[in-house]
Amino acid sequence: MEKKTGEPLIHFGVLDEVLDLCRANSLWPLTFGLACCAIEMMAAGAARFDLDRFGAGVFRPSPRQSDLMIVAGTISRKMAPAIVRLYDQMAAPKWVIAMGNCAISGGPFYYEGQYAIVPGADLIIPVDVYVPGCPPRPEGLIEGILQLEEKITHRGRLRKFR
Amino acid sequence: MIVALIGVIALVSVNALFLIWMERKVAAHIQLRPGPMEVGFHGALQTVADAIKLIGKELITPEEVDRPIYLLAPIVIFLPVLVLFLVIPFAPNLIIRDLNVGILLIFAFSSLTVLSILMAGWSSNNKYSVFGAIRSIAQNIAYEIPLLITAMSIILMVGSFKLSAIVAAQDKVWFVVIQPLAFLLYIICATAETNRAPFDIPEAESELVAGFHTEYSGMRFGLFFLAEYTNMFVVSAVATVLFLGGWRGWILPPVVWFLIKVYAIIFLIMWFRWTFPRLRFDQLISFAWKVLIPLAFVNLLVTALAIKLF
Amino acid sequence: MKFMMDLFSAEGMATLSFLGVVGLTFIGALIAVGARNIFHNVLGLALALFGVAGLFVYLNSPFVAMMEILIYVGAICIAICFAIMLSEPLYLPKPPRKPIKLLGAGLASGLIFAMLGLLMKKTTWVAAPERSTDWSITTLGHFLLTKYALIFEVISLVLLVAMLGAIVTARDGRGET
Amino acid sequence: MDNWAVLHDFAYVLIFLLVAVVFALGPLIIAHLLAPRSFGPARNQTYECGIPAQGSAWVQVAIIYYLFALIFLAFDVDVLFLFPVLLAFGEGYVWRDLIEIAIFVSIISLVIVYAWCRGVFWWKRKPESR
Amino acid sequence: MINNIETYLYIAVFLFAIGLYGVLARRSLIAVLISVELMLNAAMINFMAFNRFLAPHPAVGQICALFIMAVAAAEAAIGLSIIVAIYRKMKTINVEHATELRG
Amino acid sequence: MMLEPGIEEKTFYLNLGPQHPSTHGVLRILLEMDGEFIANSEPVIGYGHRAHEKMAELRTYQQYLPNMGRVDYLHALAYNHGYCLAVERLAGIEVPERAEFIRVITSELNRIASHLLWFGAYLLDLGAFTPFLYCFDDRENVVDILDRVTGSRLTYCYFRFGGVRDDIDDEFIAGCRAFITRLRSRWQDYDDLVTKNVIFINRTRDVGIITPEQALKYGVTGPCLRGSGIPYDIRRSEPYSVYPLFDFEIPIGERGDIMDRYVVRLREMEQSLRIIEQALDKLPNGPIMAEKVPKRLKPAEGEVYAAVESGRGEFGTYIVSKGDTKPYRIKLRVPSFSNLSIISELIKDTLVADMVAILGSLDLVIPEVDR
Amino acid sequence: MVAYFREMFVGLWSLVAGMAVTIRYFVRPIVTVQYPRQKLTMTPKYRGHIELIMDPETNTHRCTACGMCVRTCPSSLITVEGVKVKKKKLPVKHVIDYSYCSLCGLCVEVCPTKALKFSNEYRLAGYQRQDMVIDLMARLDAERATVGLPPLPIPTPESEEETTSAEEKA
Ligand code: SF4
Ligand code: SF4
Ligand code: SF4
Repeated sequence: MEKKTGEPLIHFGVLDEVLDLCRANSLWPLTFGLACCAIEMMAAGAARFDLDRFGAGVFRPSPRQSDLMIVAGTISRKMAPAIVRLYDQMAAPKWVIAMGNCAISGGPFYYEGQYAIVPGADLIIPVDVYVPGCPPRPEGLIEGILQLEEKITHRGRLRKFR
Repeated sequence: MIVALIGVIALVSVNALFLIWMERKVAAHIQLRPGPMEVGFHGALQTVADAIKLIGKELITPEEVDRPIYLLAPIVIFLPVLVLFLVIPFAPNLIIRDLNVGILLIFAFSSLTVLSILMAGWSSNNKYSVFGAIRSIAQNIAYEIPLLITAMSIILMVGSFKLSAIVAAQDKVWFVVIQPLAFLLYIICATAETNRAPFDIPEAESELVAGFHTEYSGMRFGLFFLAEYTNMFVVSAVATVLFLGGWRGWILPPVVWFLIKVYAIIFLIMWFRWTFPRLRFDQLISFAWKVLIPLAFVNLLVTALAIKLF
Repeated sequence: MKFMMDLFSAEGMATLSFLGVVGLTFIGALIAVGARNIFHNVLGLALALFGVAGLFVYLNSPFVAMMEILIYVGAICIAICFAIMLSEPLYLPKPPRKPIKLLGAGLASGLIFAMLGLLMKKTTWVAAPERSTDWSITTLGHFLLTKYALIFEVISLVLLVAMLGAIVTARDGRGET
Repeated sequence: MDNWAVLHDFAYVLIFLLVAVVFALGPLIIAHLLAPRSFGPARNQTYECGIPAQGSAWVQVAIIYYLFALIFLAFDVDVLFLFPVLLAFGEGYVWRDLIEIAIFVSIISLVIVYAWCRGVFWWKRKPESR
Repeated sequence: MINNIETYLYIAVFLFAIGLYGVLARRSLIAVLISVELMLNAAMINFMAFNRFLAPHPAVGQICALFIMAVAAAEAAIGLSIIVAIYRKMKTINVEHATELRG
Repeated sequence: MMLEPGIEEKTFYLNLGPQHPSTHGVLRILLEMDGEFIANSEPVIGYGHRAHEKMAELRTYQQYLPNMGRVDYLHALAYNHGYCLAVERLAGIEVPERAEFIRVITSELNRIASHLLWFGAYLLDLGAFTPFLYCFDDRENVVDILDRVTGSRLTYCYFRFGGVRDDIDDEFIAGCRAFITRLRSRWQDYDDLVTKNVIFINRTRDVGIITPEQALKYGVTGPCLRGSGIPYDIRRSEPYSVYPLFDFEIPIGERGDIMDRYVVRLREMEQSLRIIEQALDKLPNGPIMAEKVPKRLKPAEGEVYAAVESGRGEFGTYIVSKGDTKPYRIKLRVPSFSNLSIISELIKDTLVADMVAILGSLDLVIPEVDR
Repeated sequence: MVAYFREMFVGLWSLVAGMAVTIRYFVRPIVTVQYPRQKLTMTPKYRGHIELIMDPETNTHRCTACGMCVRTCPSSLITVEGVKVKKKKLPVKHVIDYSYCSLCGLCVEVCPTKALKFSNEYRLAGYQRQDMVIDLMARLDAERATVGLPPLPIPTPESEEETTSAEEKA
């Protein structure tokens, strides 16, 4: 699935880098959960893990105001158009994290004879980072967000952790 | 004038950035977590990053909106923001224009906010927006009256609309001591006027997604955000002037005292937000009409009587 | 050059902003009657009223100007908006206008404008011989408490009656909500 | 011109208003230049929780809101009349000012009393009893 | 110019004319009401102008203006309620329809 | 009366979901609004359909196990329990007592986690953000304890036919005890913060009343039923496992409103703590797995129904076996589905805000509804 | 009237009580584990993806490429290919596609030689779906490298015919 975003009107070398840096540090996710993994996503926003430390804790209910869609859970056939629509309605630049095995590939629900799910979020929207697990631990999601930051800024881990 | 303008603009932007950071920090610590941590020292640059990101975000104009109004609404909500700072007395000589109608000016221009919320909600042609806007307005107008009346009891004691005169009248004792009920009413109304929890029905996300700005993206949404936090500053500043003796204080320079008081009230409002659940809409409205307004009137009359007697 | 200098003198600025305010008023008024969308009409009205408030400042009464904004923009316009949401079916296509009617209305109002304008031209305005210069709001309050006390109380009565009437009328339609 | 002082004060208001417009427009224009665009087919459609929007949102709202607006209108106007009176309060009157204000306030309070009795603030839940 | 009573009177007259046009031309009752508000404002400008330039005491005109505001509010309230009531009865607030349906 | 076209439609539709903060996942509710009130409503389900039941036909009994943690991921162990119970009944496997004790302890811990999550998420619906994080903080503790023994945080796959997968250790027991004291010390805070809060009381008292008749008619179970005053709890009325050995109460409400459901859940957590306490005291030694459980289970032809009390109500597993390694058909009776079915009746003529409160109070797990 | 005021006061008091709770928590230390800065230790039973156990005695795995895990896995995500070397079967390929796993543990339990265990890996994330395909033999080699051992030699079958491959992934 190729990206559905175009280029801005103008480019400035340094400015772009600053923008990317800010974008990477302020990823507001869409309040959006599909199944079990959504609980771990909630947990990741809660006190023990606190996504807000990375500036990614501002869950916005409206896709217009969010930068990041965390597809957390199984995508059913019925839900898929809604996800595509929500993705479309997000304002560029926008990113997608596929959280959990279901969102990556259908996970445990992918088998022969399965008629109800879409095996993989990347079949319907462009996914930037995959976080495997069933469900992934909140640390996994944090890791995913850090990797997304790397991808946005094109310059490795921003902060040096131990 | 230029200096004043630059000062106000700087204040507005720095204040909003600081308030949002503070809000997130306060919320986080109440909730046993650190809040923004990784962007700058203890997340100090977090809101800067947010702001710049918002500037670099696409502005979507949905098809079905009422275009001119949709585009105008965020600007209209920002219109009064700077003007409100004209009359706020930060210190005895740090007040841009000490107008005769000072406090009226604040109330008058604040009422523009209602109009722009209506514009934003209605023009979005989105059910959540329309509902959110209508509720927001019903709430704002319901709480504006007790706000005016409580402010009146202070004006009654001072006999002037000038904010500096109001501060000057508190040289012996702060009005919060004389008028605790009025202070309480004012804080409640101010919380409601700024659409903050527990009165945040208009943006109650569990019901109406994001309320009247559901369809706004990027910096347009940012302007609403900015205006909201600036309004919070303004109502707190007015509260400081009316009840907490404005810039009065010891040792520290007056400006510092003023800001300390303002941020203390803002902290109080934030504290409300992170403690209470949300009222239901009809409860909220009837609370204003049945409790706040009668109390405010009683307070006004009692004040008048007291002035007569003493 | 002189013109430019004039423009930047205090008087010039005042005139300029006066023109701006008047322009605001007229544009607002034109939107208020001309726009097809009723919602735009209300916003036009708000704009015009804003301009009128500016005029009041020029007429040396910032107090009335503030009241104008508070009452008209803050209250009446909002009430009108709510009434619109309650009654006007905005989702329907607008019916076409009748040009004849518009023309008639234009002519009539043009006529009135001309007549009044002429009338004004004929009149010479004489100021009262003795004019007080006490513009303070406190004096206004004293007047309301003494000389015009009746007006003061009557206002509240008028509004009370109006509200009662309004609530009864609006509520007692068919099938209430 | 005897009102220069007033005009000077309000020149500030006017200029602050203008600057506010510029200040608000600036970021919007920058955003227009700097932001990338997205072009999904549903991008410009009204958001409605992820499904196609049904019908216009410009529908009629409950009359209750209108009643609130009306009561507010009455109050706002009334209350504003108190403002000049309050400034004059206690300056050379014995009881007259207090009595007049009391009468005034009680008359407008009747609006609330009436509305309260008519149940404007009571949202009934059953359509039969509405 | 800004110190001349006639300027204000002309503005008032113009506003009045626009209002009148609206009253005559518009079909929607609410639009008519809006136009009436414009006319009332024209009257207010008149009062304030007389007050500013002619009247013996400046408080009088202001009180008149305030009174007009109050009356305008009352008028708006009643008018809007009637409109709403008409709408709820007849399902239209078009002036022409309303007259057609009279009786 | 002359009507212009289109005007007579007084009602309009408001759509909540599938992506909506208050529908917790992917439920969609179509509301027909009459002004501010809900005239009619229709829940639209299926957005979380994952074909859980269909899957059973393609998997062996063992292979179906991991799936049970995902039907209702909030109280996964009850589902493990229910399924294991059914298969054990079908195949006639005896479970050693220690294993049953461990099952009860872990399952009750899981129930607490589930209720805590509901508590937090519900308060989030009502607009209070902070209790949500306090609850999650407590829940993290439960999850830590369970993580120790089951190895995962949410979708446990811990029970096996004939026992449990791993034994518990002393650290687990100490953790449990510490947690019990910790949670008990929190009740006061929760009371002050939420239960006694006047706003909360106003939002929940006498709102969304489920009468006992309604509850029975719709087959509502779990805390929702008990909130209406019917003391029906599978742990009591059809005891399974070792529940009869413990002394615990079944809290019930009086009016059946949201407040009652809330209080019932809160008190149930306390009862769960009591059960865990007793179970830890009485914990016998012994094996944790039954002997002779065949690697490829092939139960004889027959059918069986086993029900357990999950955090949301009665969870039943109905298995038809044709004597194969794969079940012929598995039907899951999930509580959320019947609890959801009452929603239309409950939210009729209420405000949208009430609807959110009522919907939240039913504690639905959508993938469970859709299966 | 009394009731009106009593209600008001009780309500106000309850609000104050609530605020007292939040302010108490406000000054409490935070509970957050600041994950990338603070390392986590996973509990011994933590289930990451599966991996081959490195036998502490032989420093190699115990897998015999019997294919039990392949057959048991509900999502059939394991691929094992083995060759016969000296009557003993050895795996040449042991690959899982983690993105289908449900961490049930059936494979670990069923393995006759107890050659599998759950890893402690909890922070996987990748830019591609293929990143989730994990070669367990390579992982084992990496683990061996930490104790200074060379990669395991790839077993070569004695004869072509005896190469067997366990059931391929469905
Ligand atoms: S990946 Fe696992 S935990 Fe996540 S939604 Fe799918 S089944 Fe549930
Ligand atoms: S079951 Fe064990 S021995 Fe057999 S192939 Fe799998 S890992 Fe190797
Ligand atoms: S844990 Fe379960 S799903 Fe994962 S590989 Fe092993 S058997 Fe397959």
